[in-house]
Amino acid sequence: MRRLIAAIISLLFFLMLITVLNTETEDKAGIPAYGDADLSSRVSERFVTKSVNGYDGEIVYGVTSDAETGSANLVTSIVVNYRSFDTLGEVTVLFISATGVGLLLGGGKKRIVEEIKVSPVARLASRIVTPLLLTLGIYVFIHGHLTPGGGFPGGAIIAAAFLLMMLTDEKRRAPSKLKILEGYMGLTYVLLGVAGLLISGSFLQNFLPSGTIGELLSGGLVPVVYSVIGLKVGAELSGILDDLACEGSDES
Amino acid sequence: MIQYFSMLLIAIGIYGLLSQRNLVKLVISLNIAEIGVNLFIVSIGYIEDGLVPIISSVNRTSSLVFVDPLPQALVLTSIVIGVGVTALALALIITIGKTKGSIDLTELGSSGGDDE
Amino acid sequence: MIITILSAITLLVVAFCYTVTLEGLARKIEARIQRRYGPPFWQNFIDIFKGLTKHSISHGFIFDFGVLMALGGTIATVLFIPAGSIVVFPGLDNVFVVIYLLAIGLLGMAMSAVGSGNPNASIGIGRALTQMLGYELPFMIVLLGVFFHYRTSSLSELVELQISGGSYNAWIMPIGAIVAFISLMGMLGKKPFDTFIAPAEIASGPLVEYSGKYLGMLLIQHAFATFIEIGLFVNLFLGGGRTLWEFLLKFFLVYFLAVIISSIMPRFRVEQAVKFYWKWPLILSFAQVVIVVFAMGR
Amino acid sequence: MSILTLIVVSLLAAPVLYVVARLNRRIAYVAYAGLQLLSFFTVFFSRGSTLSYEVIGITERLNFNFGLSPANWFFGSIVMLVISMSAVFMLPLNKTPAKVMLLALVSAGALGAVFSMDFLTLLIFWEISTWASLILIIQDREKSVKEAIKYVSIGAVGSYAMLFSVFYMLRELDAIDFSTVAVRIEKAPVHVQLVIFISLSVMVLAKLGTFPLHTWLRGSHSCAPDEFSPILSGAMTKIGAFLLFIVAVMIPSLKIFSQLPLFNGIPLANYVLAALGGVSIVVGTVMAIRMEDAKELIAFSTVSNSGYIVLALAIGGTYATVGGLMHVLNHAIASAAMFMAVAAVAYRTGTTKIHEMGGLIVKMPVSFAAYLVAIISVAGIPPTSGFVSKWLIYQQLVQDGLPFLAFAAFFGSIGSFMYVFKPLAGIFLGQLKPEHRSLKEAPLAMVFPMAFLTLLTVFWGILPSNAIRAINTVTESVGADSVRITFSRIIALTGQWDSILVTGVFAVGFFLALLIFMKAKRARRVELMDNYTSGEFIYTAELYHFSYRMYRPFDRMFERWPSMEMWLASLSDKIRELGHLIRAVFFPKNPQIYVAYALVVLLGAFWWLR
Amino acid sequence: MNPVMLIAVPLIAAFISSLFAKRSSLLLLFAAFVNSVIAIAVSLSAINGSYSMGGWSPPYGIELVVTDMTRVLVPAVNILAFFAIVVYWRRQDSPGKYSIVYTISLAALNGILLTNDLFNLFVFLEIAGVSAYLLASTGKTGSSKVAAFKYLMIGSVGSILYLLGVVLVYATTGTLNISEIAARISLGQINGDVLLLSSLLFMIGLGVEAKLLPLNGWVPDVFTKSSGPATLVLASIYPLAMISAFIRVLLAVRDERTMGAVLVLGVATVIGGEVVAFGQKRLRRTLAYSSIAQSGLAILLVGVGTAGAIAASVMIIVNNALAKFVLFSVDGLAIEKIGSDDIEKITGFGRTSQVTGLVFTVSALSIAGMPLFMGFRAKLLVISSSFDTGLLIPVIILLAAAIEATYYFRWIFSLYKPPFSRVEPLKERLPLELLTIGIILAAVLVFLGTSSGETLAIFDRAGNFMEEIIFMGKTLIGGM
Repeated sequence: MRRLIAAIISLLFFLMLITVLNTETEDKAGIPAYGDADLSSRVSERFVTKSVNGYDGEIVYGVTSDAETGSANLVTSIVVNYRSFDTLGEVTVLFISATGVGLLLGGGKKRIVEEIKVSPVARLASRIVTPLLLTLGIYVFIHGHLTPGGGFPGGAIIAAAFLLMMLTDEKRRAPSKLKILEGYMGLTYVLLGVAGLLISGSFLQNFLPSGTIGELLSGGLVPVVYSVIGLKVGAELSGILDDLACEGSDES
Repeated sequence: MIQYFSMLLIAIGIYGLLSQRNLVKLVISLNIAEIGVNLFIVSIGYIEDGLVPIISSVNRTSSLVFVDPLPQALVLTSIVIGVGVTALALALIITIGKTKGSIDLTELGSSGGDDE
Repeated sequence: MIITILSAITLLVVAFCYTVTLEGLARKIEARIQRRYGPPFWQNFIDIFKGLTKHSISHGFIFDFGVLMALGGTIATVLFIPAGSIVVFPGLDNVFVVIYLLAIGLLGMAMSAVGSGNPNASIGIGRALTQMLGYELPFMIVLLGVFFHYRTSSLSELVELQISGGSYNAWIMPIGAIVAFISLMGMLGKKPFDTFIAPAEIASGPLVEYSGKYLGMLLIQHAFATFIEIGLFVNLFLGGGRTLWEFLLKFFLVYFLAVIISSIMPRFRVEQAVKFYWKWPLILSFAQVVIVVFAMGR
Repeated sequence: MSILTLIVVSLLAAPVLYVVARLNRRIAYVAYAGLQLLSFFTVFFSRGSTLSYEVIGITERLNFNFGLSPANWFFGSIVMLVISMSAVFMLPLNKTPAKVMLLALVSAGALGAVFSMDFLTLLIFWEISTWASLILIIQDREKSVKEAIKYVSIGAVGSYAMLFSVFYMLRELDAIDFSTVAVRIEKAPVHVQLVIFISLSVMVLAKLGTFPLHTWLRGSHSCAPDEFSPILSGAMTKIGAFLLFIVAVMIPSLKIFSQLPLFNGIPLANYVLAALGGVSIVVGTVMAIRMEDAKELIAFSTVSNSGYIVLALAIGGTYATVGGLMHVLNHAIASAAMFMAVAAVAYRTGTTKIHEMGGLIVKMPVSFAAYLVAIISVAGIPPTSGFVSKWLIYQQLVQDGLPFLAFAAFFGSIGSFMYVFKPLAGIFLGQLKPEHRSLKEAPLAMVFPMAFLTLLTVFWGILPSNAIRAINTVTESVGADSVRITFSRIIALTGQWDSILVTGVFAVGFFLALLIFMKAKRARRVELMDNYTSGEFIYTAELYHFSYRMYRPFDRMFERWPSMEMWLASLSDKIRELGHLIRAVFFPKNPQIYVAYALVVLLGAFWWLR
Repeated sequence: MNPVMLIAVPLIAAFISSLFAKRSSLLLLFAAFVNSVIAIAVSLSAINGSYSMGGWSPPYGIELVVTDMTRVLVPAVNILAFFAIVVYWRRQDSPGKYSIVYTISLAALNGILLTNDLFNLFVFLEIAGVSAYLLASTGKTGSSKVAAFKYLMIGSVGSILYLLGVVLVYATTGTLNISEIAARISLGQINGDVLLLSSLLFMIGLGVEAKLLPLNGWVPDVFTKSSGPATLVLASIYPLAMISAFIRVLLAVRDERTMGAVLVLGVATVIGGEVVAFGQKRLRRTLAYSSIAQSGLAILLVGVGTAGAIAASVMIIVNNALAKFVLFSVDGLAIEKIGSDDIEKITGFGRTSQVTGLVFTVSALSIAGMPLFMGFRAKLLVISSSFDTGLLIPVIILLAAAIEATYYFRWIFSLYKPPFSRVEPLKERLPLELLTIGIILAAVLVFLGTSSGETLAIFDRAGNFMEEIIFMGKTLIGGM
């Protein structure tokens, strides 16, 4: 019975949603059909051409310098520059939920001990792979403004490295320094924003030169912020993994 | 087409949310629905044979046709938020399991709720 | 002024002597109906005189004050009853005034009786007040019709209007007259409505503690009260009288009708009495008023 | 000292008095009494001048208007008279700081209400005094909470009906001050007139304690602190009379409803209102006769007399209007005096149950006198002011030929003999209880107000023309016509009445009786237990005092009547059950259910609105 | 003073306190205090208009907007938060290690109040939501965790729906800026179905937090199971932000059909809340249902949708926040001192501690809408504005108000019942902070209830905030 009702509701829901698809007509705006969204009617056109502040040349890879935002990865330019405030918020969400996990599970005094059957080969291999993973993660978030990826994937990769170590070694704990790192990184992010407010008059505003498109040292704050985010996310995710894997203390 | 699939995913997630009893399964259903939404977000930004929104040595200039980068940025955010909420939910479930000794909604219903 | 005082005195004297005489006769008649010889008709004068001259006991201030209030109120009320040609306050003898002045007397008597501290008296008073709620209602309703018809509530004017109109209210609104007569029985406290005196049950209720001059004064008060009540009926429904004698004659007839009826009646319990009054008399009185208001017009 | 400053001062006085009372209670209460007396005299001696003042503009059209029209003056002086007398009366009683603050709020609210010139001001200040009095009611007695809740709910119904009508007026007539509304409502369509009339009448019935909204009076009056009951019955309900005067008289209801069906010239709307008044006369009388607690009894007598006021002002016409206003005056005074007497007795004996007292006349003669005069006035016996109003109302009933309303009126006036006599006999007359042997008369501060009110009652009974002249100015000020009076006579349609003559004749009669009494032999004084006991010997006064269930045969007739008080209780139970239902449906233990609700609402709304 | 500091300061405090866990409650107190100062400065000095983030002009960048509504609500939120922390400063169930959650939620609430960007609003809603789930789980019993999970469940369903709505709106209008969206929609260039669906999605998504009737099943659970300070914050401070978000979004994405739905649901919420609250025997549960009813009233007025109605709505939620603050804190005190807040146990509490009774009475009367208090002014506005929809709505509101007055008076009475044997005066003295803050708030209620119309003109102006918003949007469109 319950399943029947659930099925009916979800079916109706599905029907309701598909009624609004492809409703774009010439006189009234609606949801465009799949694949023919036109950027000209959207704010993101300016994001692509980096012309929010009225610059009307075209952006060329390796040539254009001192564009309003220097990152070659347009998504990154949105995430970390145009809509950086959102990103601060999302980092905060991650932060608060990580803290919440810690609070709920009582900060995890000691690891849940269960025997992990891993062949010594795998254990050794993981010891080897882990630093590589860490390096990869750091690479990913440092090059976030040039290549696909960025702070969040990088952080995830770092966390994956810790996960790997935890899986292969039942004693292993995420280093307690991570919490400190996390806090400092969040602080840095906000303070960067405040610095932007103080230096150039608006919160989270870029105050570094945004060099030439495509170079590593370009995009002003973008690489800095993304590194901050990368470290923070890595710390938080591994912290969460640690908490989940750990026995709660007597409180909670 | 992919938009229909994303809608379908949402519907599936809702079905699971309404029909399942195990808390973990409920969280999974929530995630399915979220993924559906995220898929839909990305799909509205797609443009017929548009390029990946990265100016690189391959496609060097911004005058080319890129897909809408904004939805991708939004998706990034919403995914991360989803991760956070999921983590919290799982932690709550662990605590409930510890204190109540059960993570089945039917058994929890008797203890929880707005009881006089 | 002088005229007023003189007529007032004459009215009081006439009322007293006549009513007391009639009461004596009533006792005689009742005795004869019950196959007794009965006392002489002047017996009540003797009773009153004896009472006033004998020693008596008092139960305190309110006991005395109540009696004074009763007698005083009743005497005052008598002066507002036009008796044929004797009209003390023409135009001012408003029926409402009469009824509510009479109430002073009742209240005084009630206070003094309860002030005597005898439960029998209290019981009697309780019954009296209850029964009053019974008989007054139909009576007042009928009166409403009468006043509505003549647009006046002054007794003397009503009398004149009836006489000049040539026909008494008893003919104009017979149902009302009958109802009013039944209520009159209750006012007089005659059987079957004498439950508040009920000598056999509660030792004649309110009067149980009175002796000597108190009893005498209350007898006088009772005489006056009788005069007022029957006088009201006569003036309202039988057109009072052109002369004193005509009035007294009608008075005599009404009184003896009441006496004869009561002498062959058993006694109601008090709630029976109230229920009785609230059944037919009340319905009839409403019927009468509705006829007067809606059919006869003004 | 203008009315406005008076109101502001008495509003500000509340917290000040609270603080003062925390330091020294006596000073606070003396200050309170002084303030009330001051405001009474200010009101009483400042008539005629009308001022209009605007305080708040919460929306651009709403503001406070205070004024001093004759009507304001009349009701204001009545209310403030009662309040100030009670303020003096309560000096010796036990007191708390909270009480004095609430009392100050009550009187401030009453002051503002009776001097308001528009409905909103009236409502606001009325509400202030209402909630203050609500919290005041529950101060003393334990069972009072249950009773006060009835007052809350009924009062809320009334006042929200009035709030509704205020904004309805604002919308339909674009005015809420009495005079403008009275003018504009004549041209408004019938349904507008009816909505305003009905919603305001609900407020009147609720606050005046008239059938069917009378159920709160019994509990609230009897449970209220003894010193507050006079204000509650004598002052608060009279504000309802003020509103009724505005609704029925100042707004010419007879005229505006003339196109409705008529009964002997009374429009249907007014007739229904008057009929409700009649019903509450009968109900109040019957219930009052059956009560065993003095305060409950007086509370029901208040119901019955409120019925008189409603009936009179609803049927309109000259005599009824004047009579109704006169009745407001003398019922305010009489009920205040009655409650004070009972309070004085309770202050000495500690009970208000009739059958737990007796024979107190020898101990507390002044209270007895005050009570006696008050009940004579309530029963409408000359020479007290009560007779005047009843007489005038009867005149109107006779003139219009309204037998059924008249039945109610007569029922109330004759039945009042029964219920007013019961406490008289039970408390003051009869056998004195042994434990009350050592009682003394109430303290002077209590005796004085009672005596004062008593004298006022007698004065207006002997010289009603004085009061009626004032009332005539009130009626003339709203365009109704007035009763012809001379110095001593009141001339009505069906004959006239000379109060001084009646009083004089009564004096003569009393003198004659006294003469006989003096001439005859002195009586020997015996004490009360020395009685005819049909030969038995009885020594226990309690057993020999007949007052409990005095009218047993009578109320046996009414035992099976349906009780209005049950109705309210059942209503609250219904609400509770509904609440349980809603909780069970919308607040389930299982979260999936309300997730489902959310989606269902979404779907339903979409498919339905699309 | 740039309003972004309202968000930055608590975040800084939160991150620092993650470093020094011991000092977290102190940092919380500090942040709340600084925030309330900034909030006052903002509401007094800052000029109405847009404050762009990252130097990108709207609609491209995210902007914070100061309107008259935020002028009213921002100080209310921050100062009440400060008070809440002060009240529970030295009590046994003080925030403690959960302080960081309170700090973050403060930042989130300010963000919700200030932001003018749909997606940014979503982010802040999520932060507030996650903190709310954590707050809900602070109860002593395990069932508080269950309640928190239920809350999380319905809450994340709501956020999913809200996100869907955001996407639909973006796909349709190509922007996320509320002003521009409002302007475009007011020009009526939007497909009807999309508009209806997105506005309905917003209604449901925000309705969960705004306690709309079929979506508020979590409320009694959470409010009764959670700890004292958490309940205080959730019940008195959260509604301010959540309902303001509801108002802004629903008016921006305005669809008359949805307005009708909102009206109906609001009426249902009012009736349901009042009727259920009428029968409750425990103070906290009564207050929970009563706050459901109050927010229902506010939402109903959103459905009415006129400027006067919005003003009334703002006034209602502010009044509710101030009064509920006192009521809930007194309830917490009663639970702490007496051990229960049952209507039988609490009897005479007002006599044993006079000031507590006084402030409780004032707040209860204000919520019940008695004159001399702010609630009455709010009620006047409510009735007068609800008359625009015909006679039925005011009648229903007044009936509900009658029920409400009845049960609030029952509580006041039970507080002042004559003392019986079992009510002994409290030995230990009551916390001074609570009394002072209670007195302050009661004074504010009385002041707002008695002061002249000019003082409340700010509410009337707050009712008109949407005009500024749409005007800004029109300029943006013109600028494009």
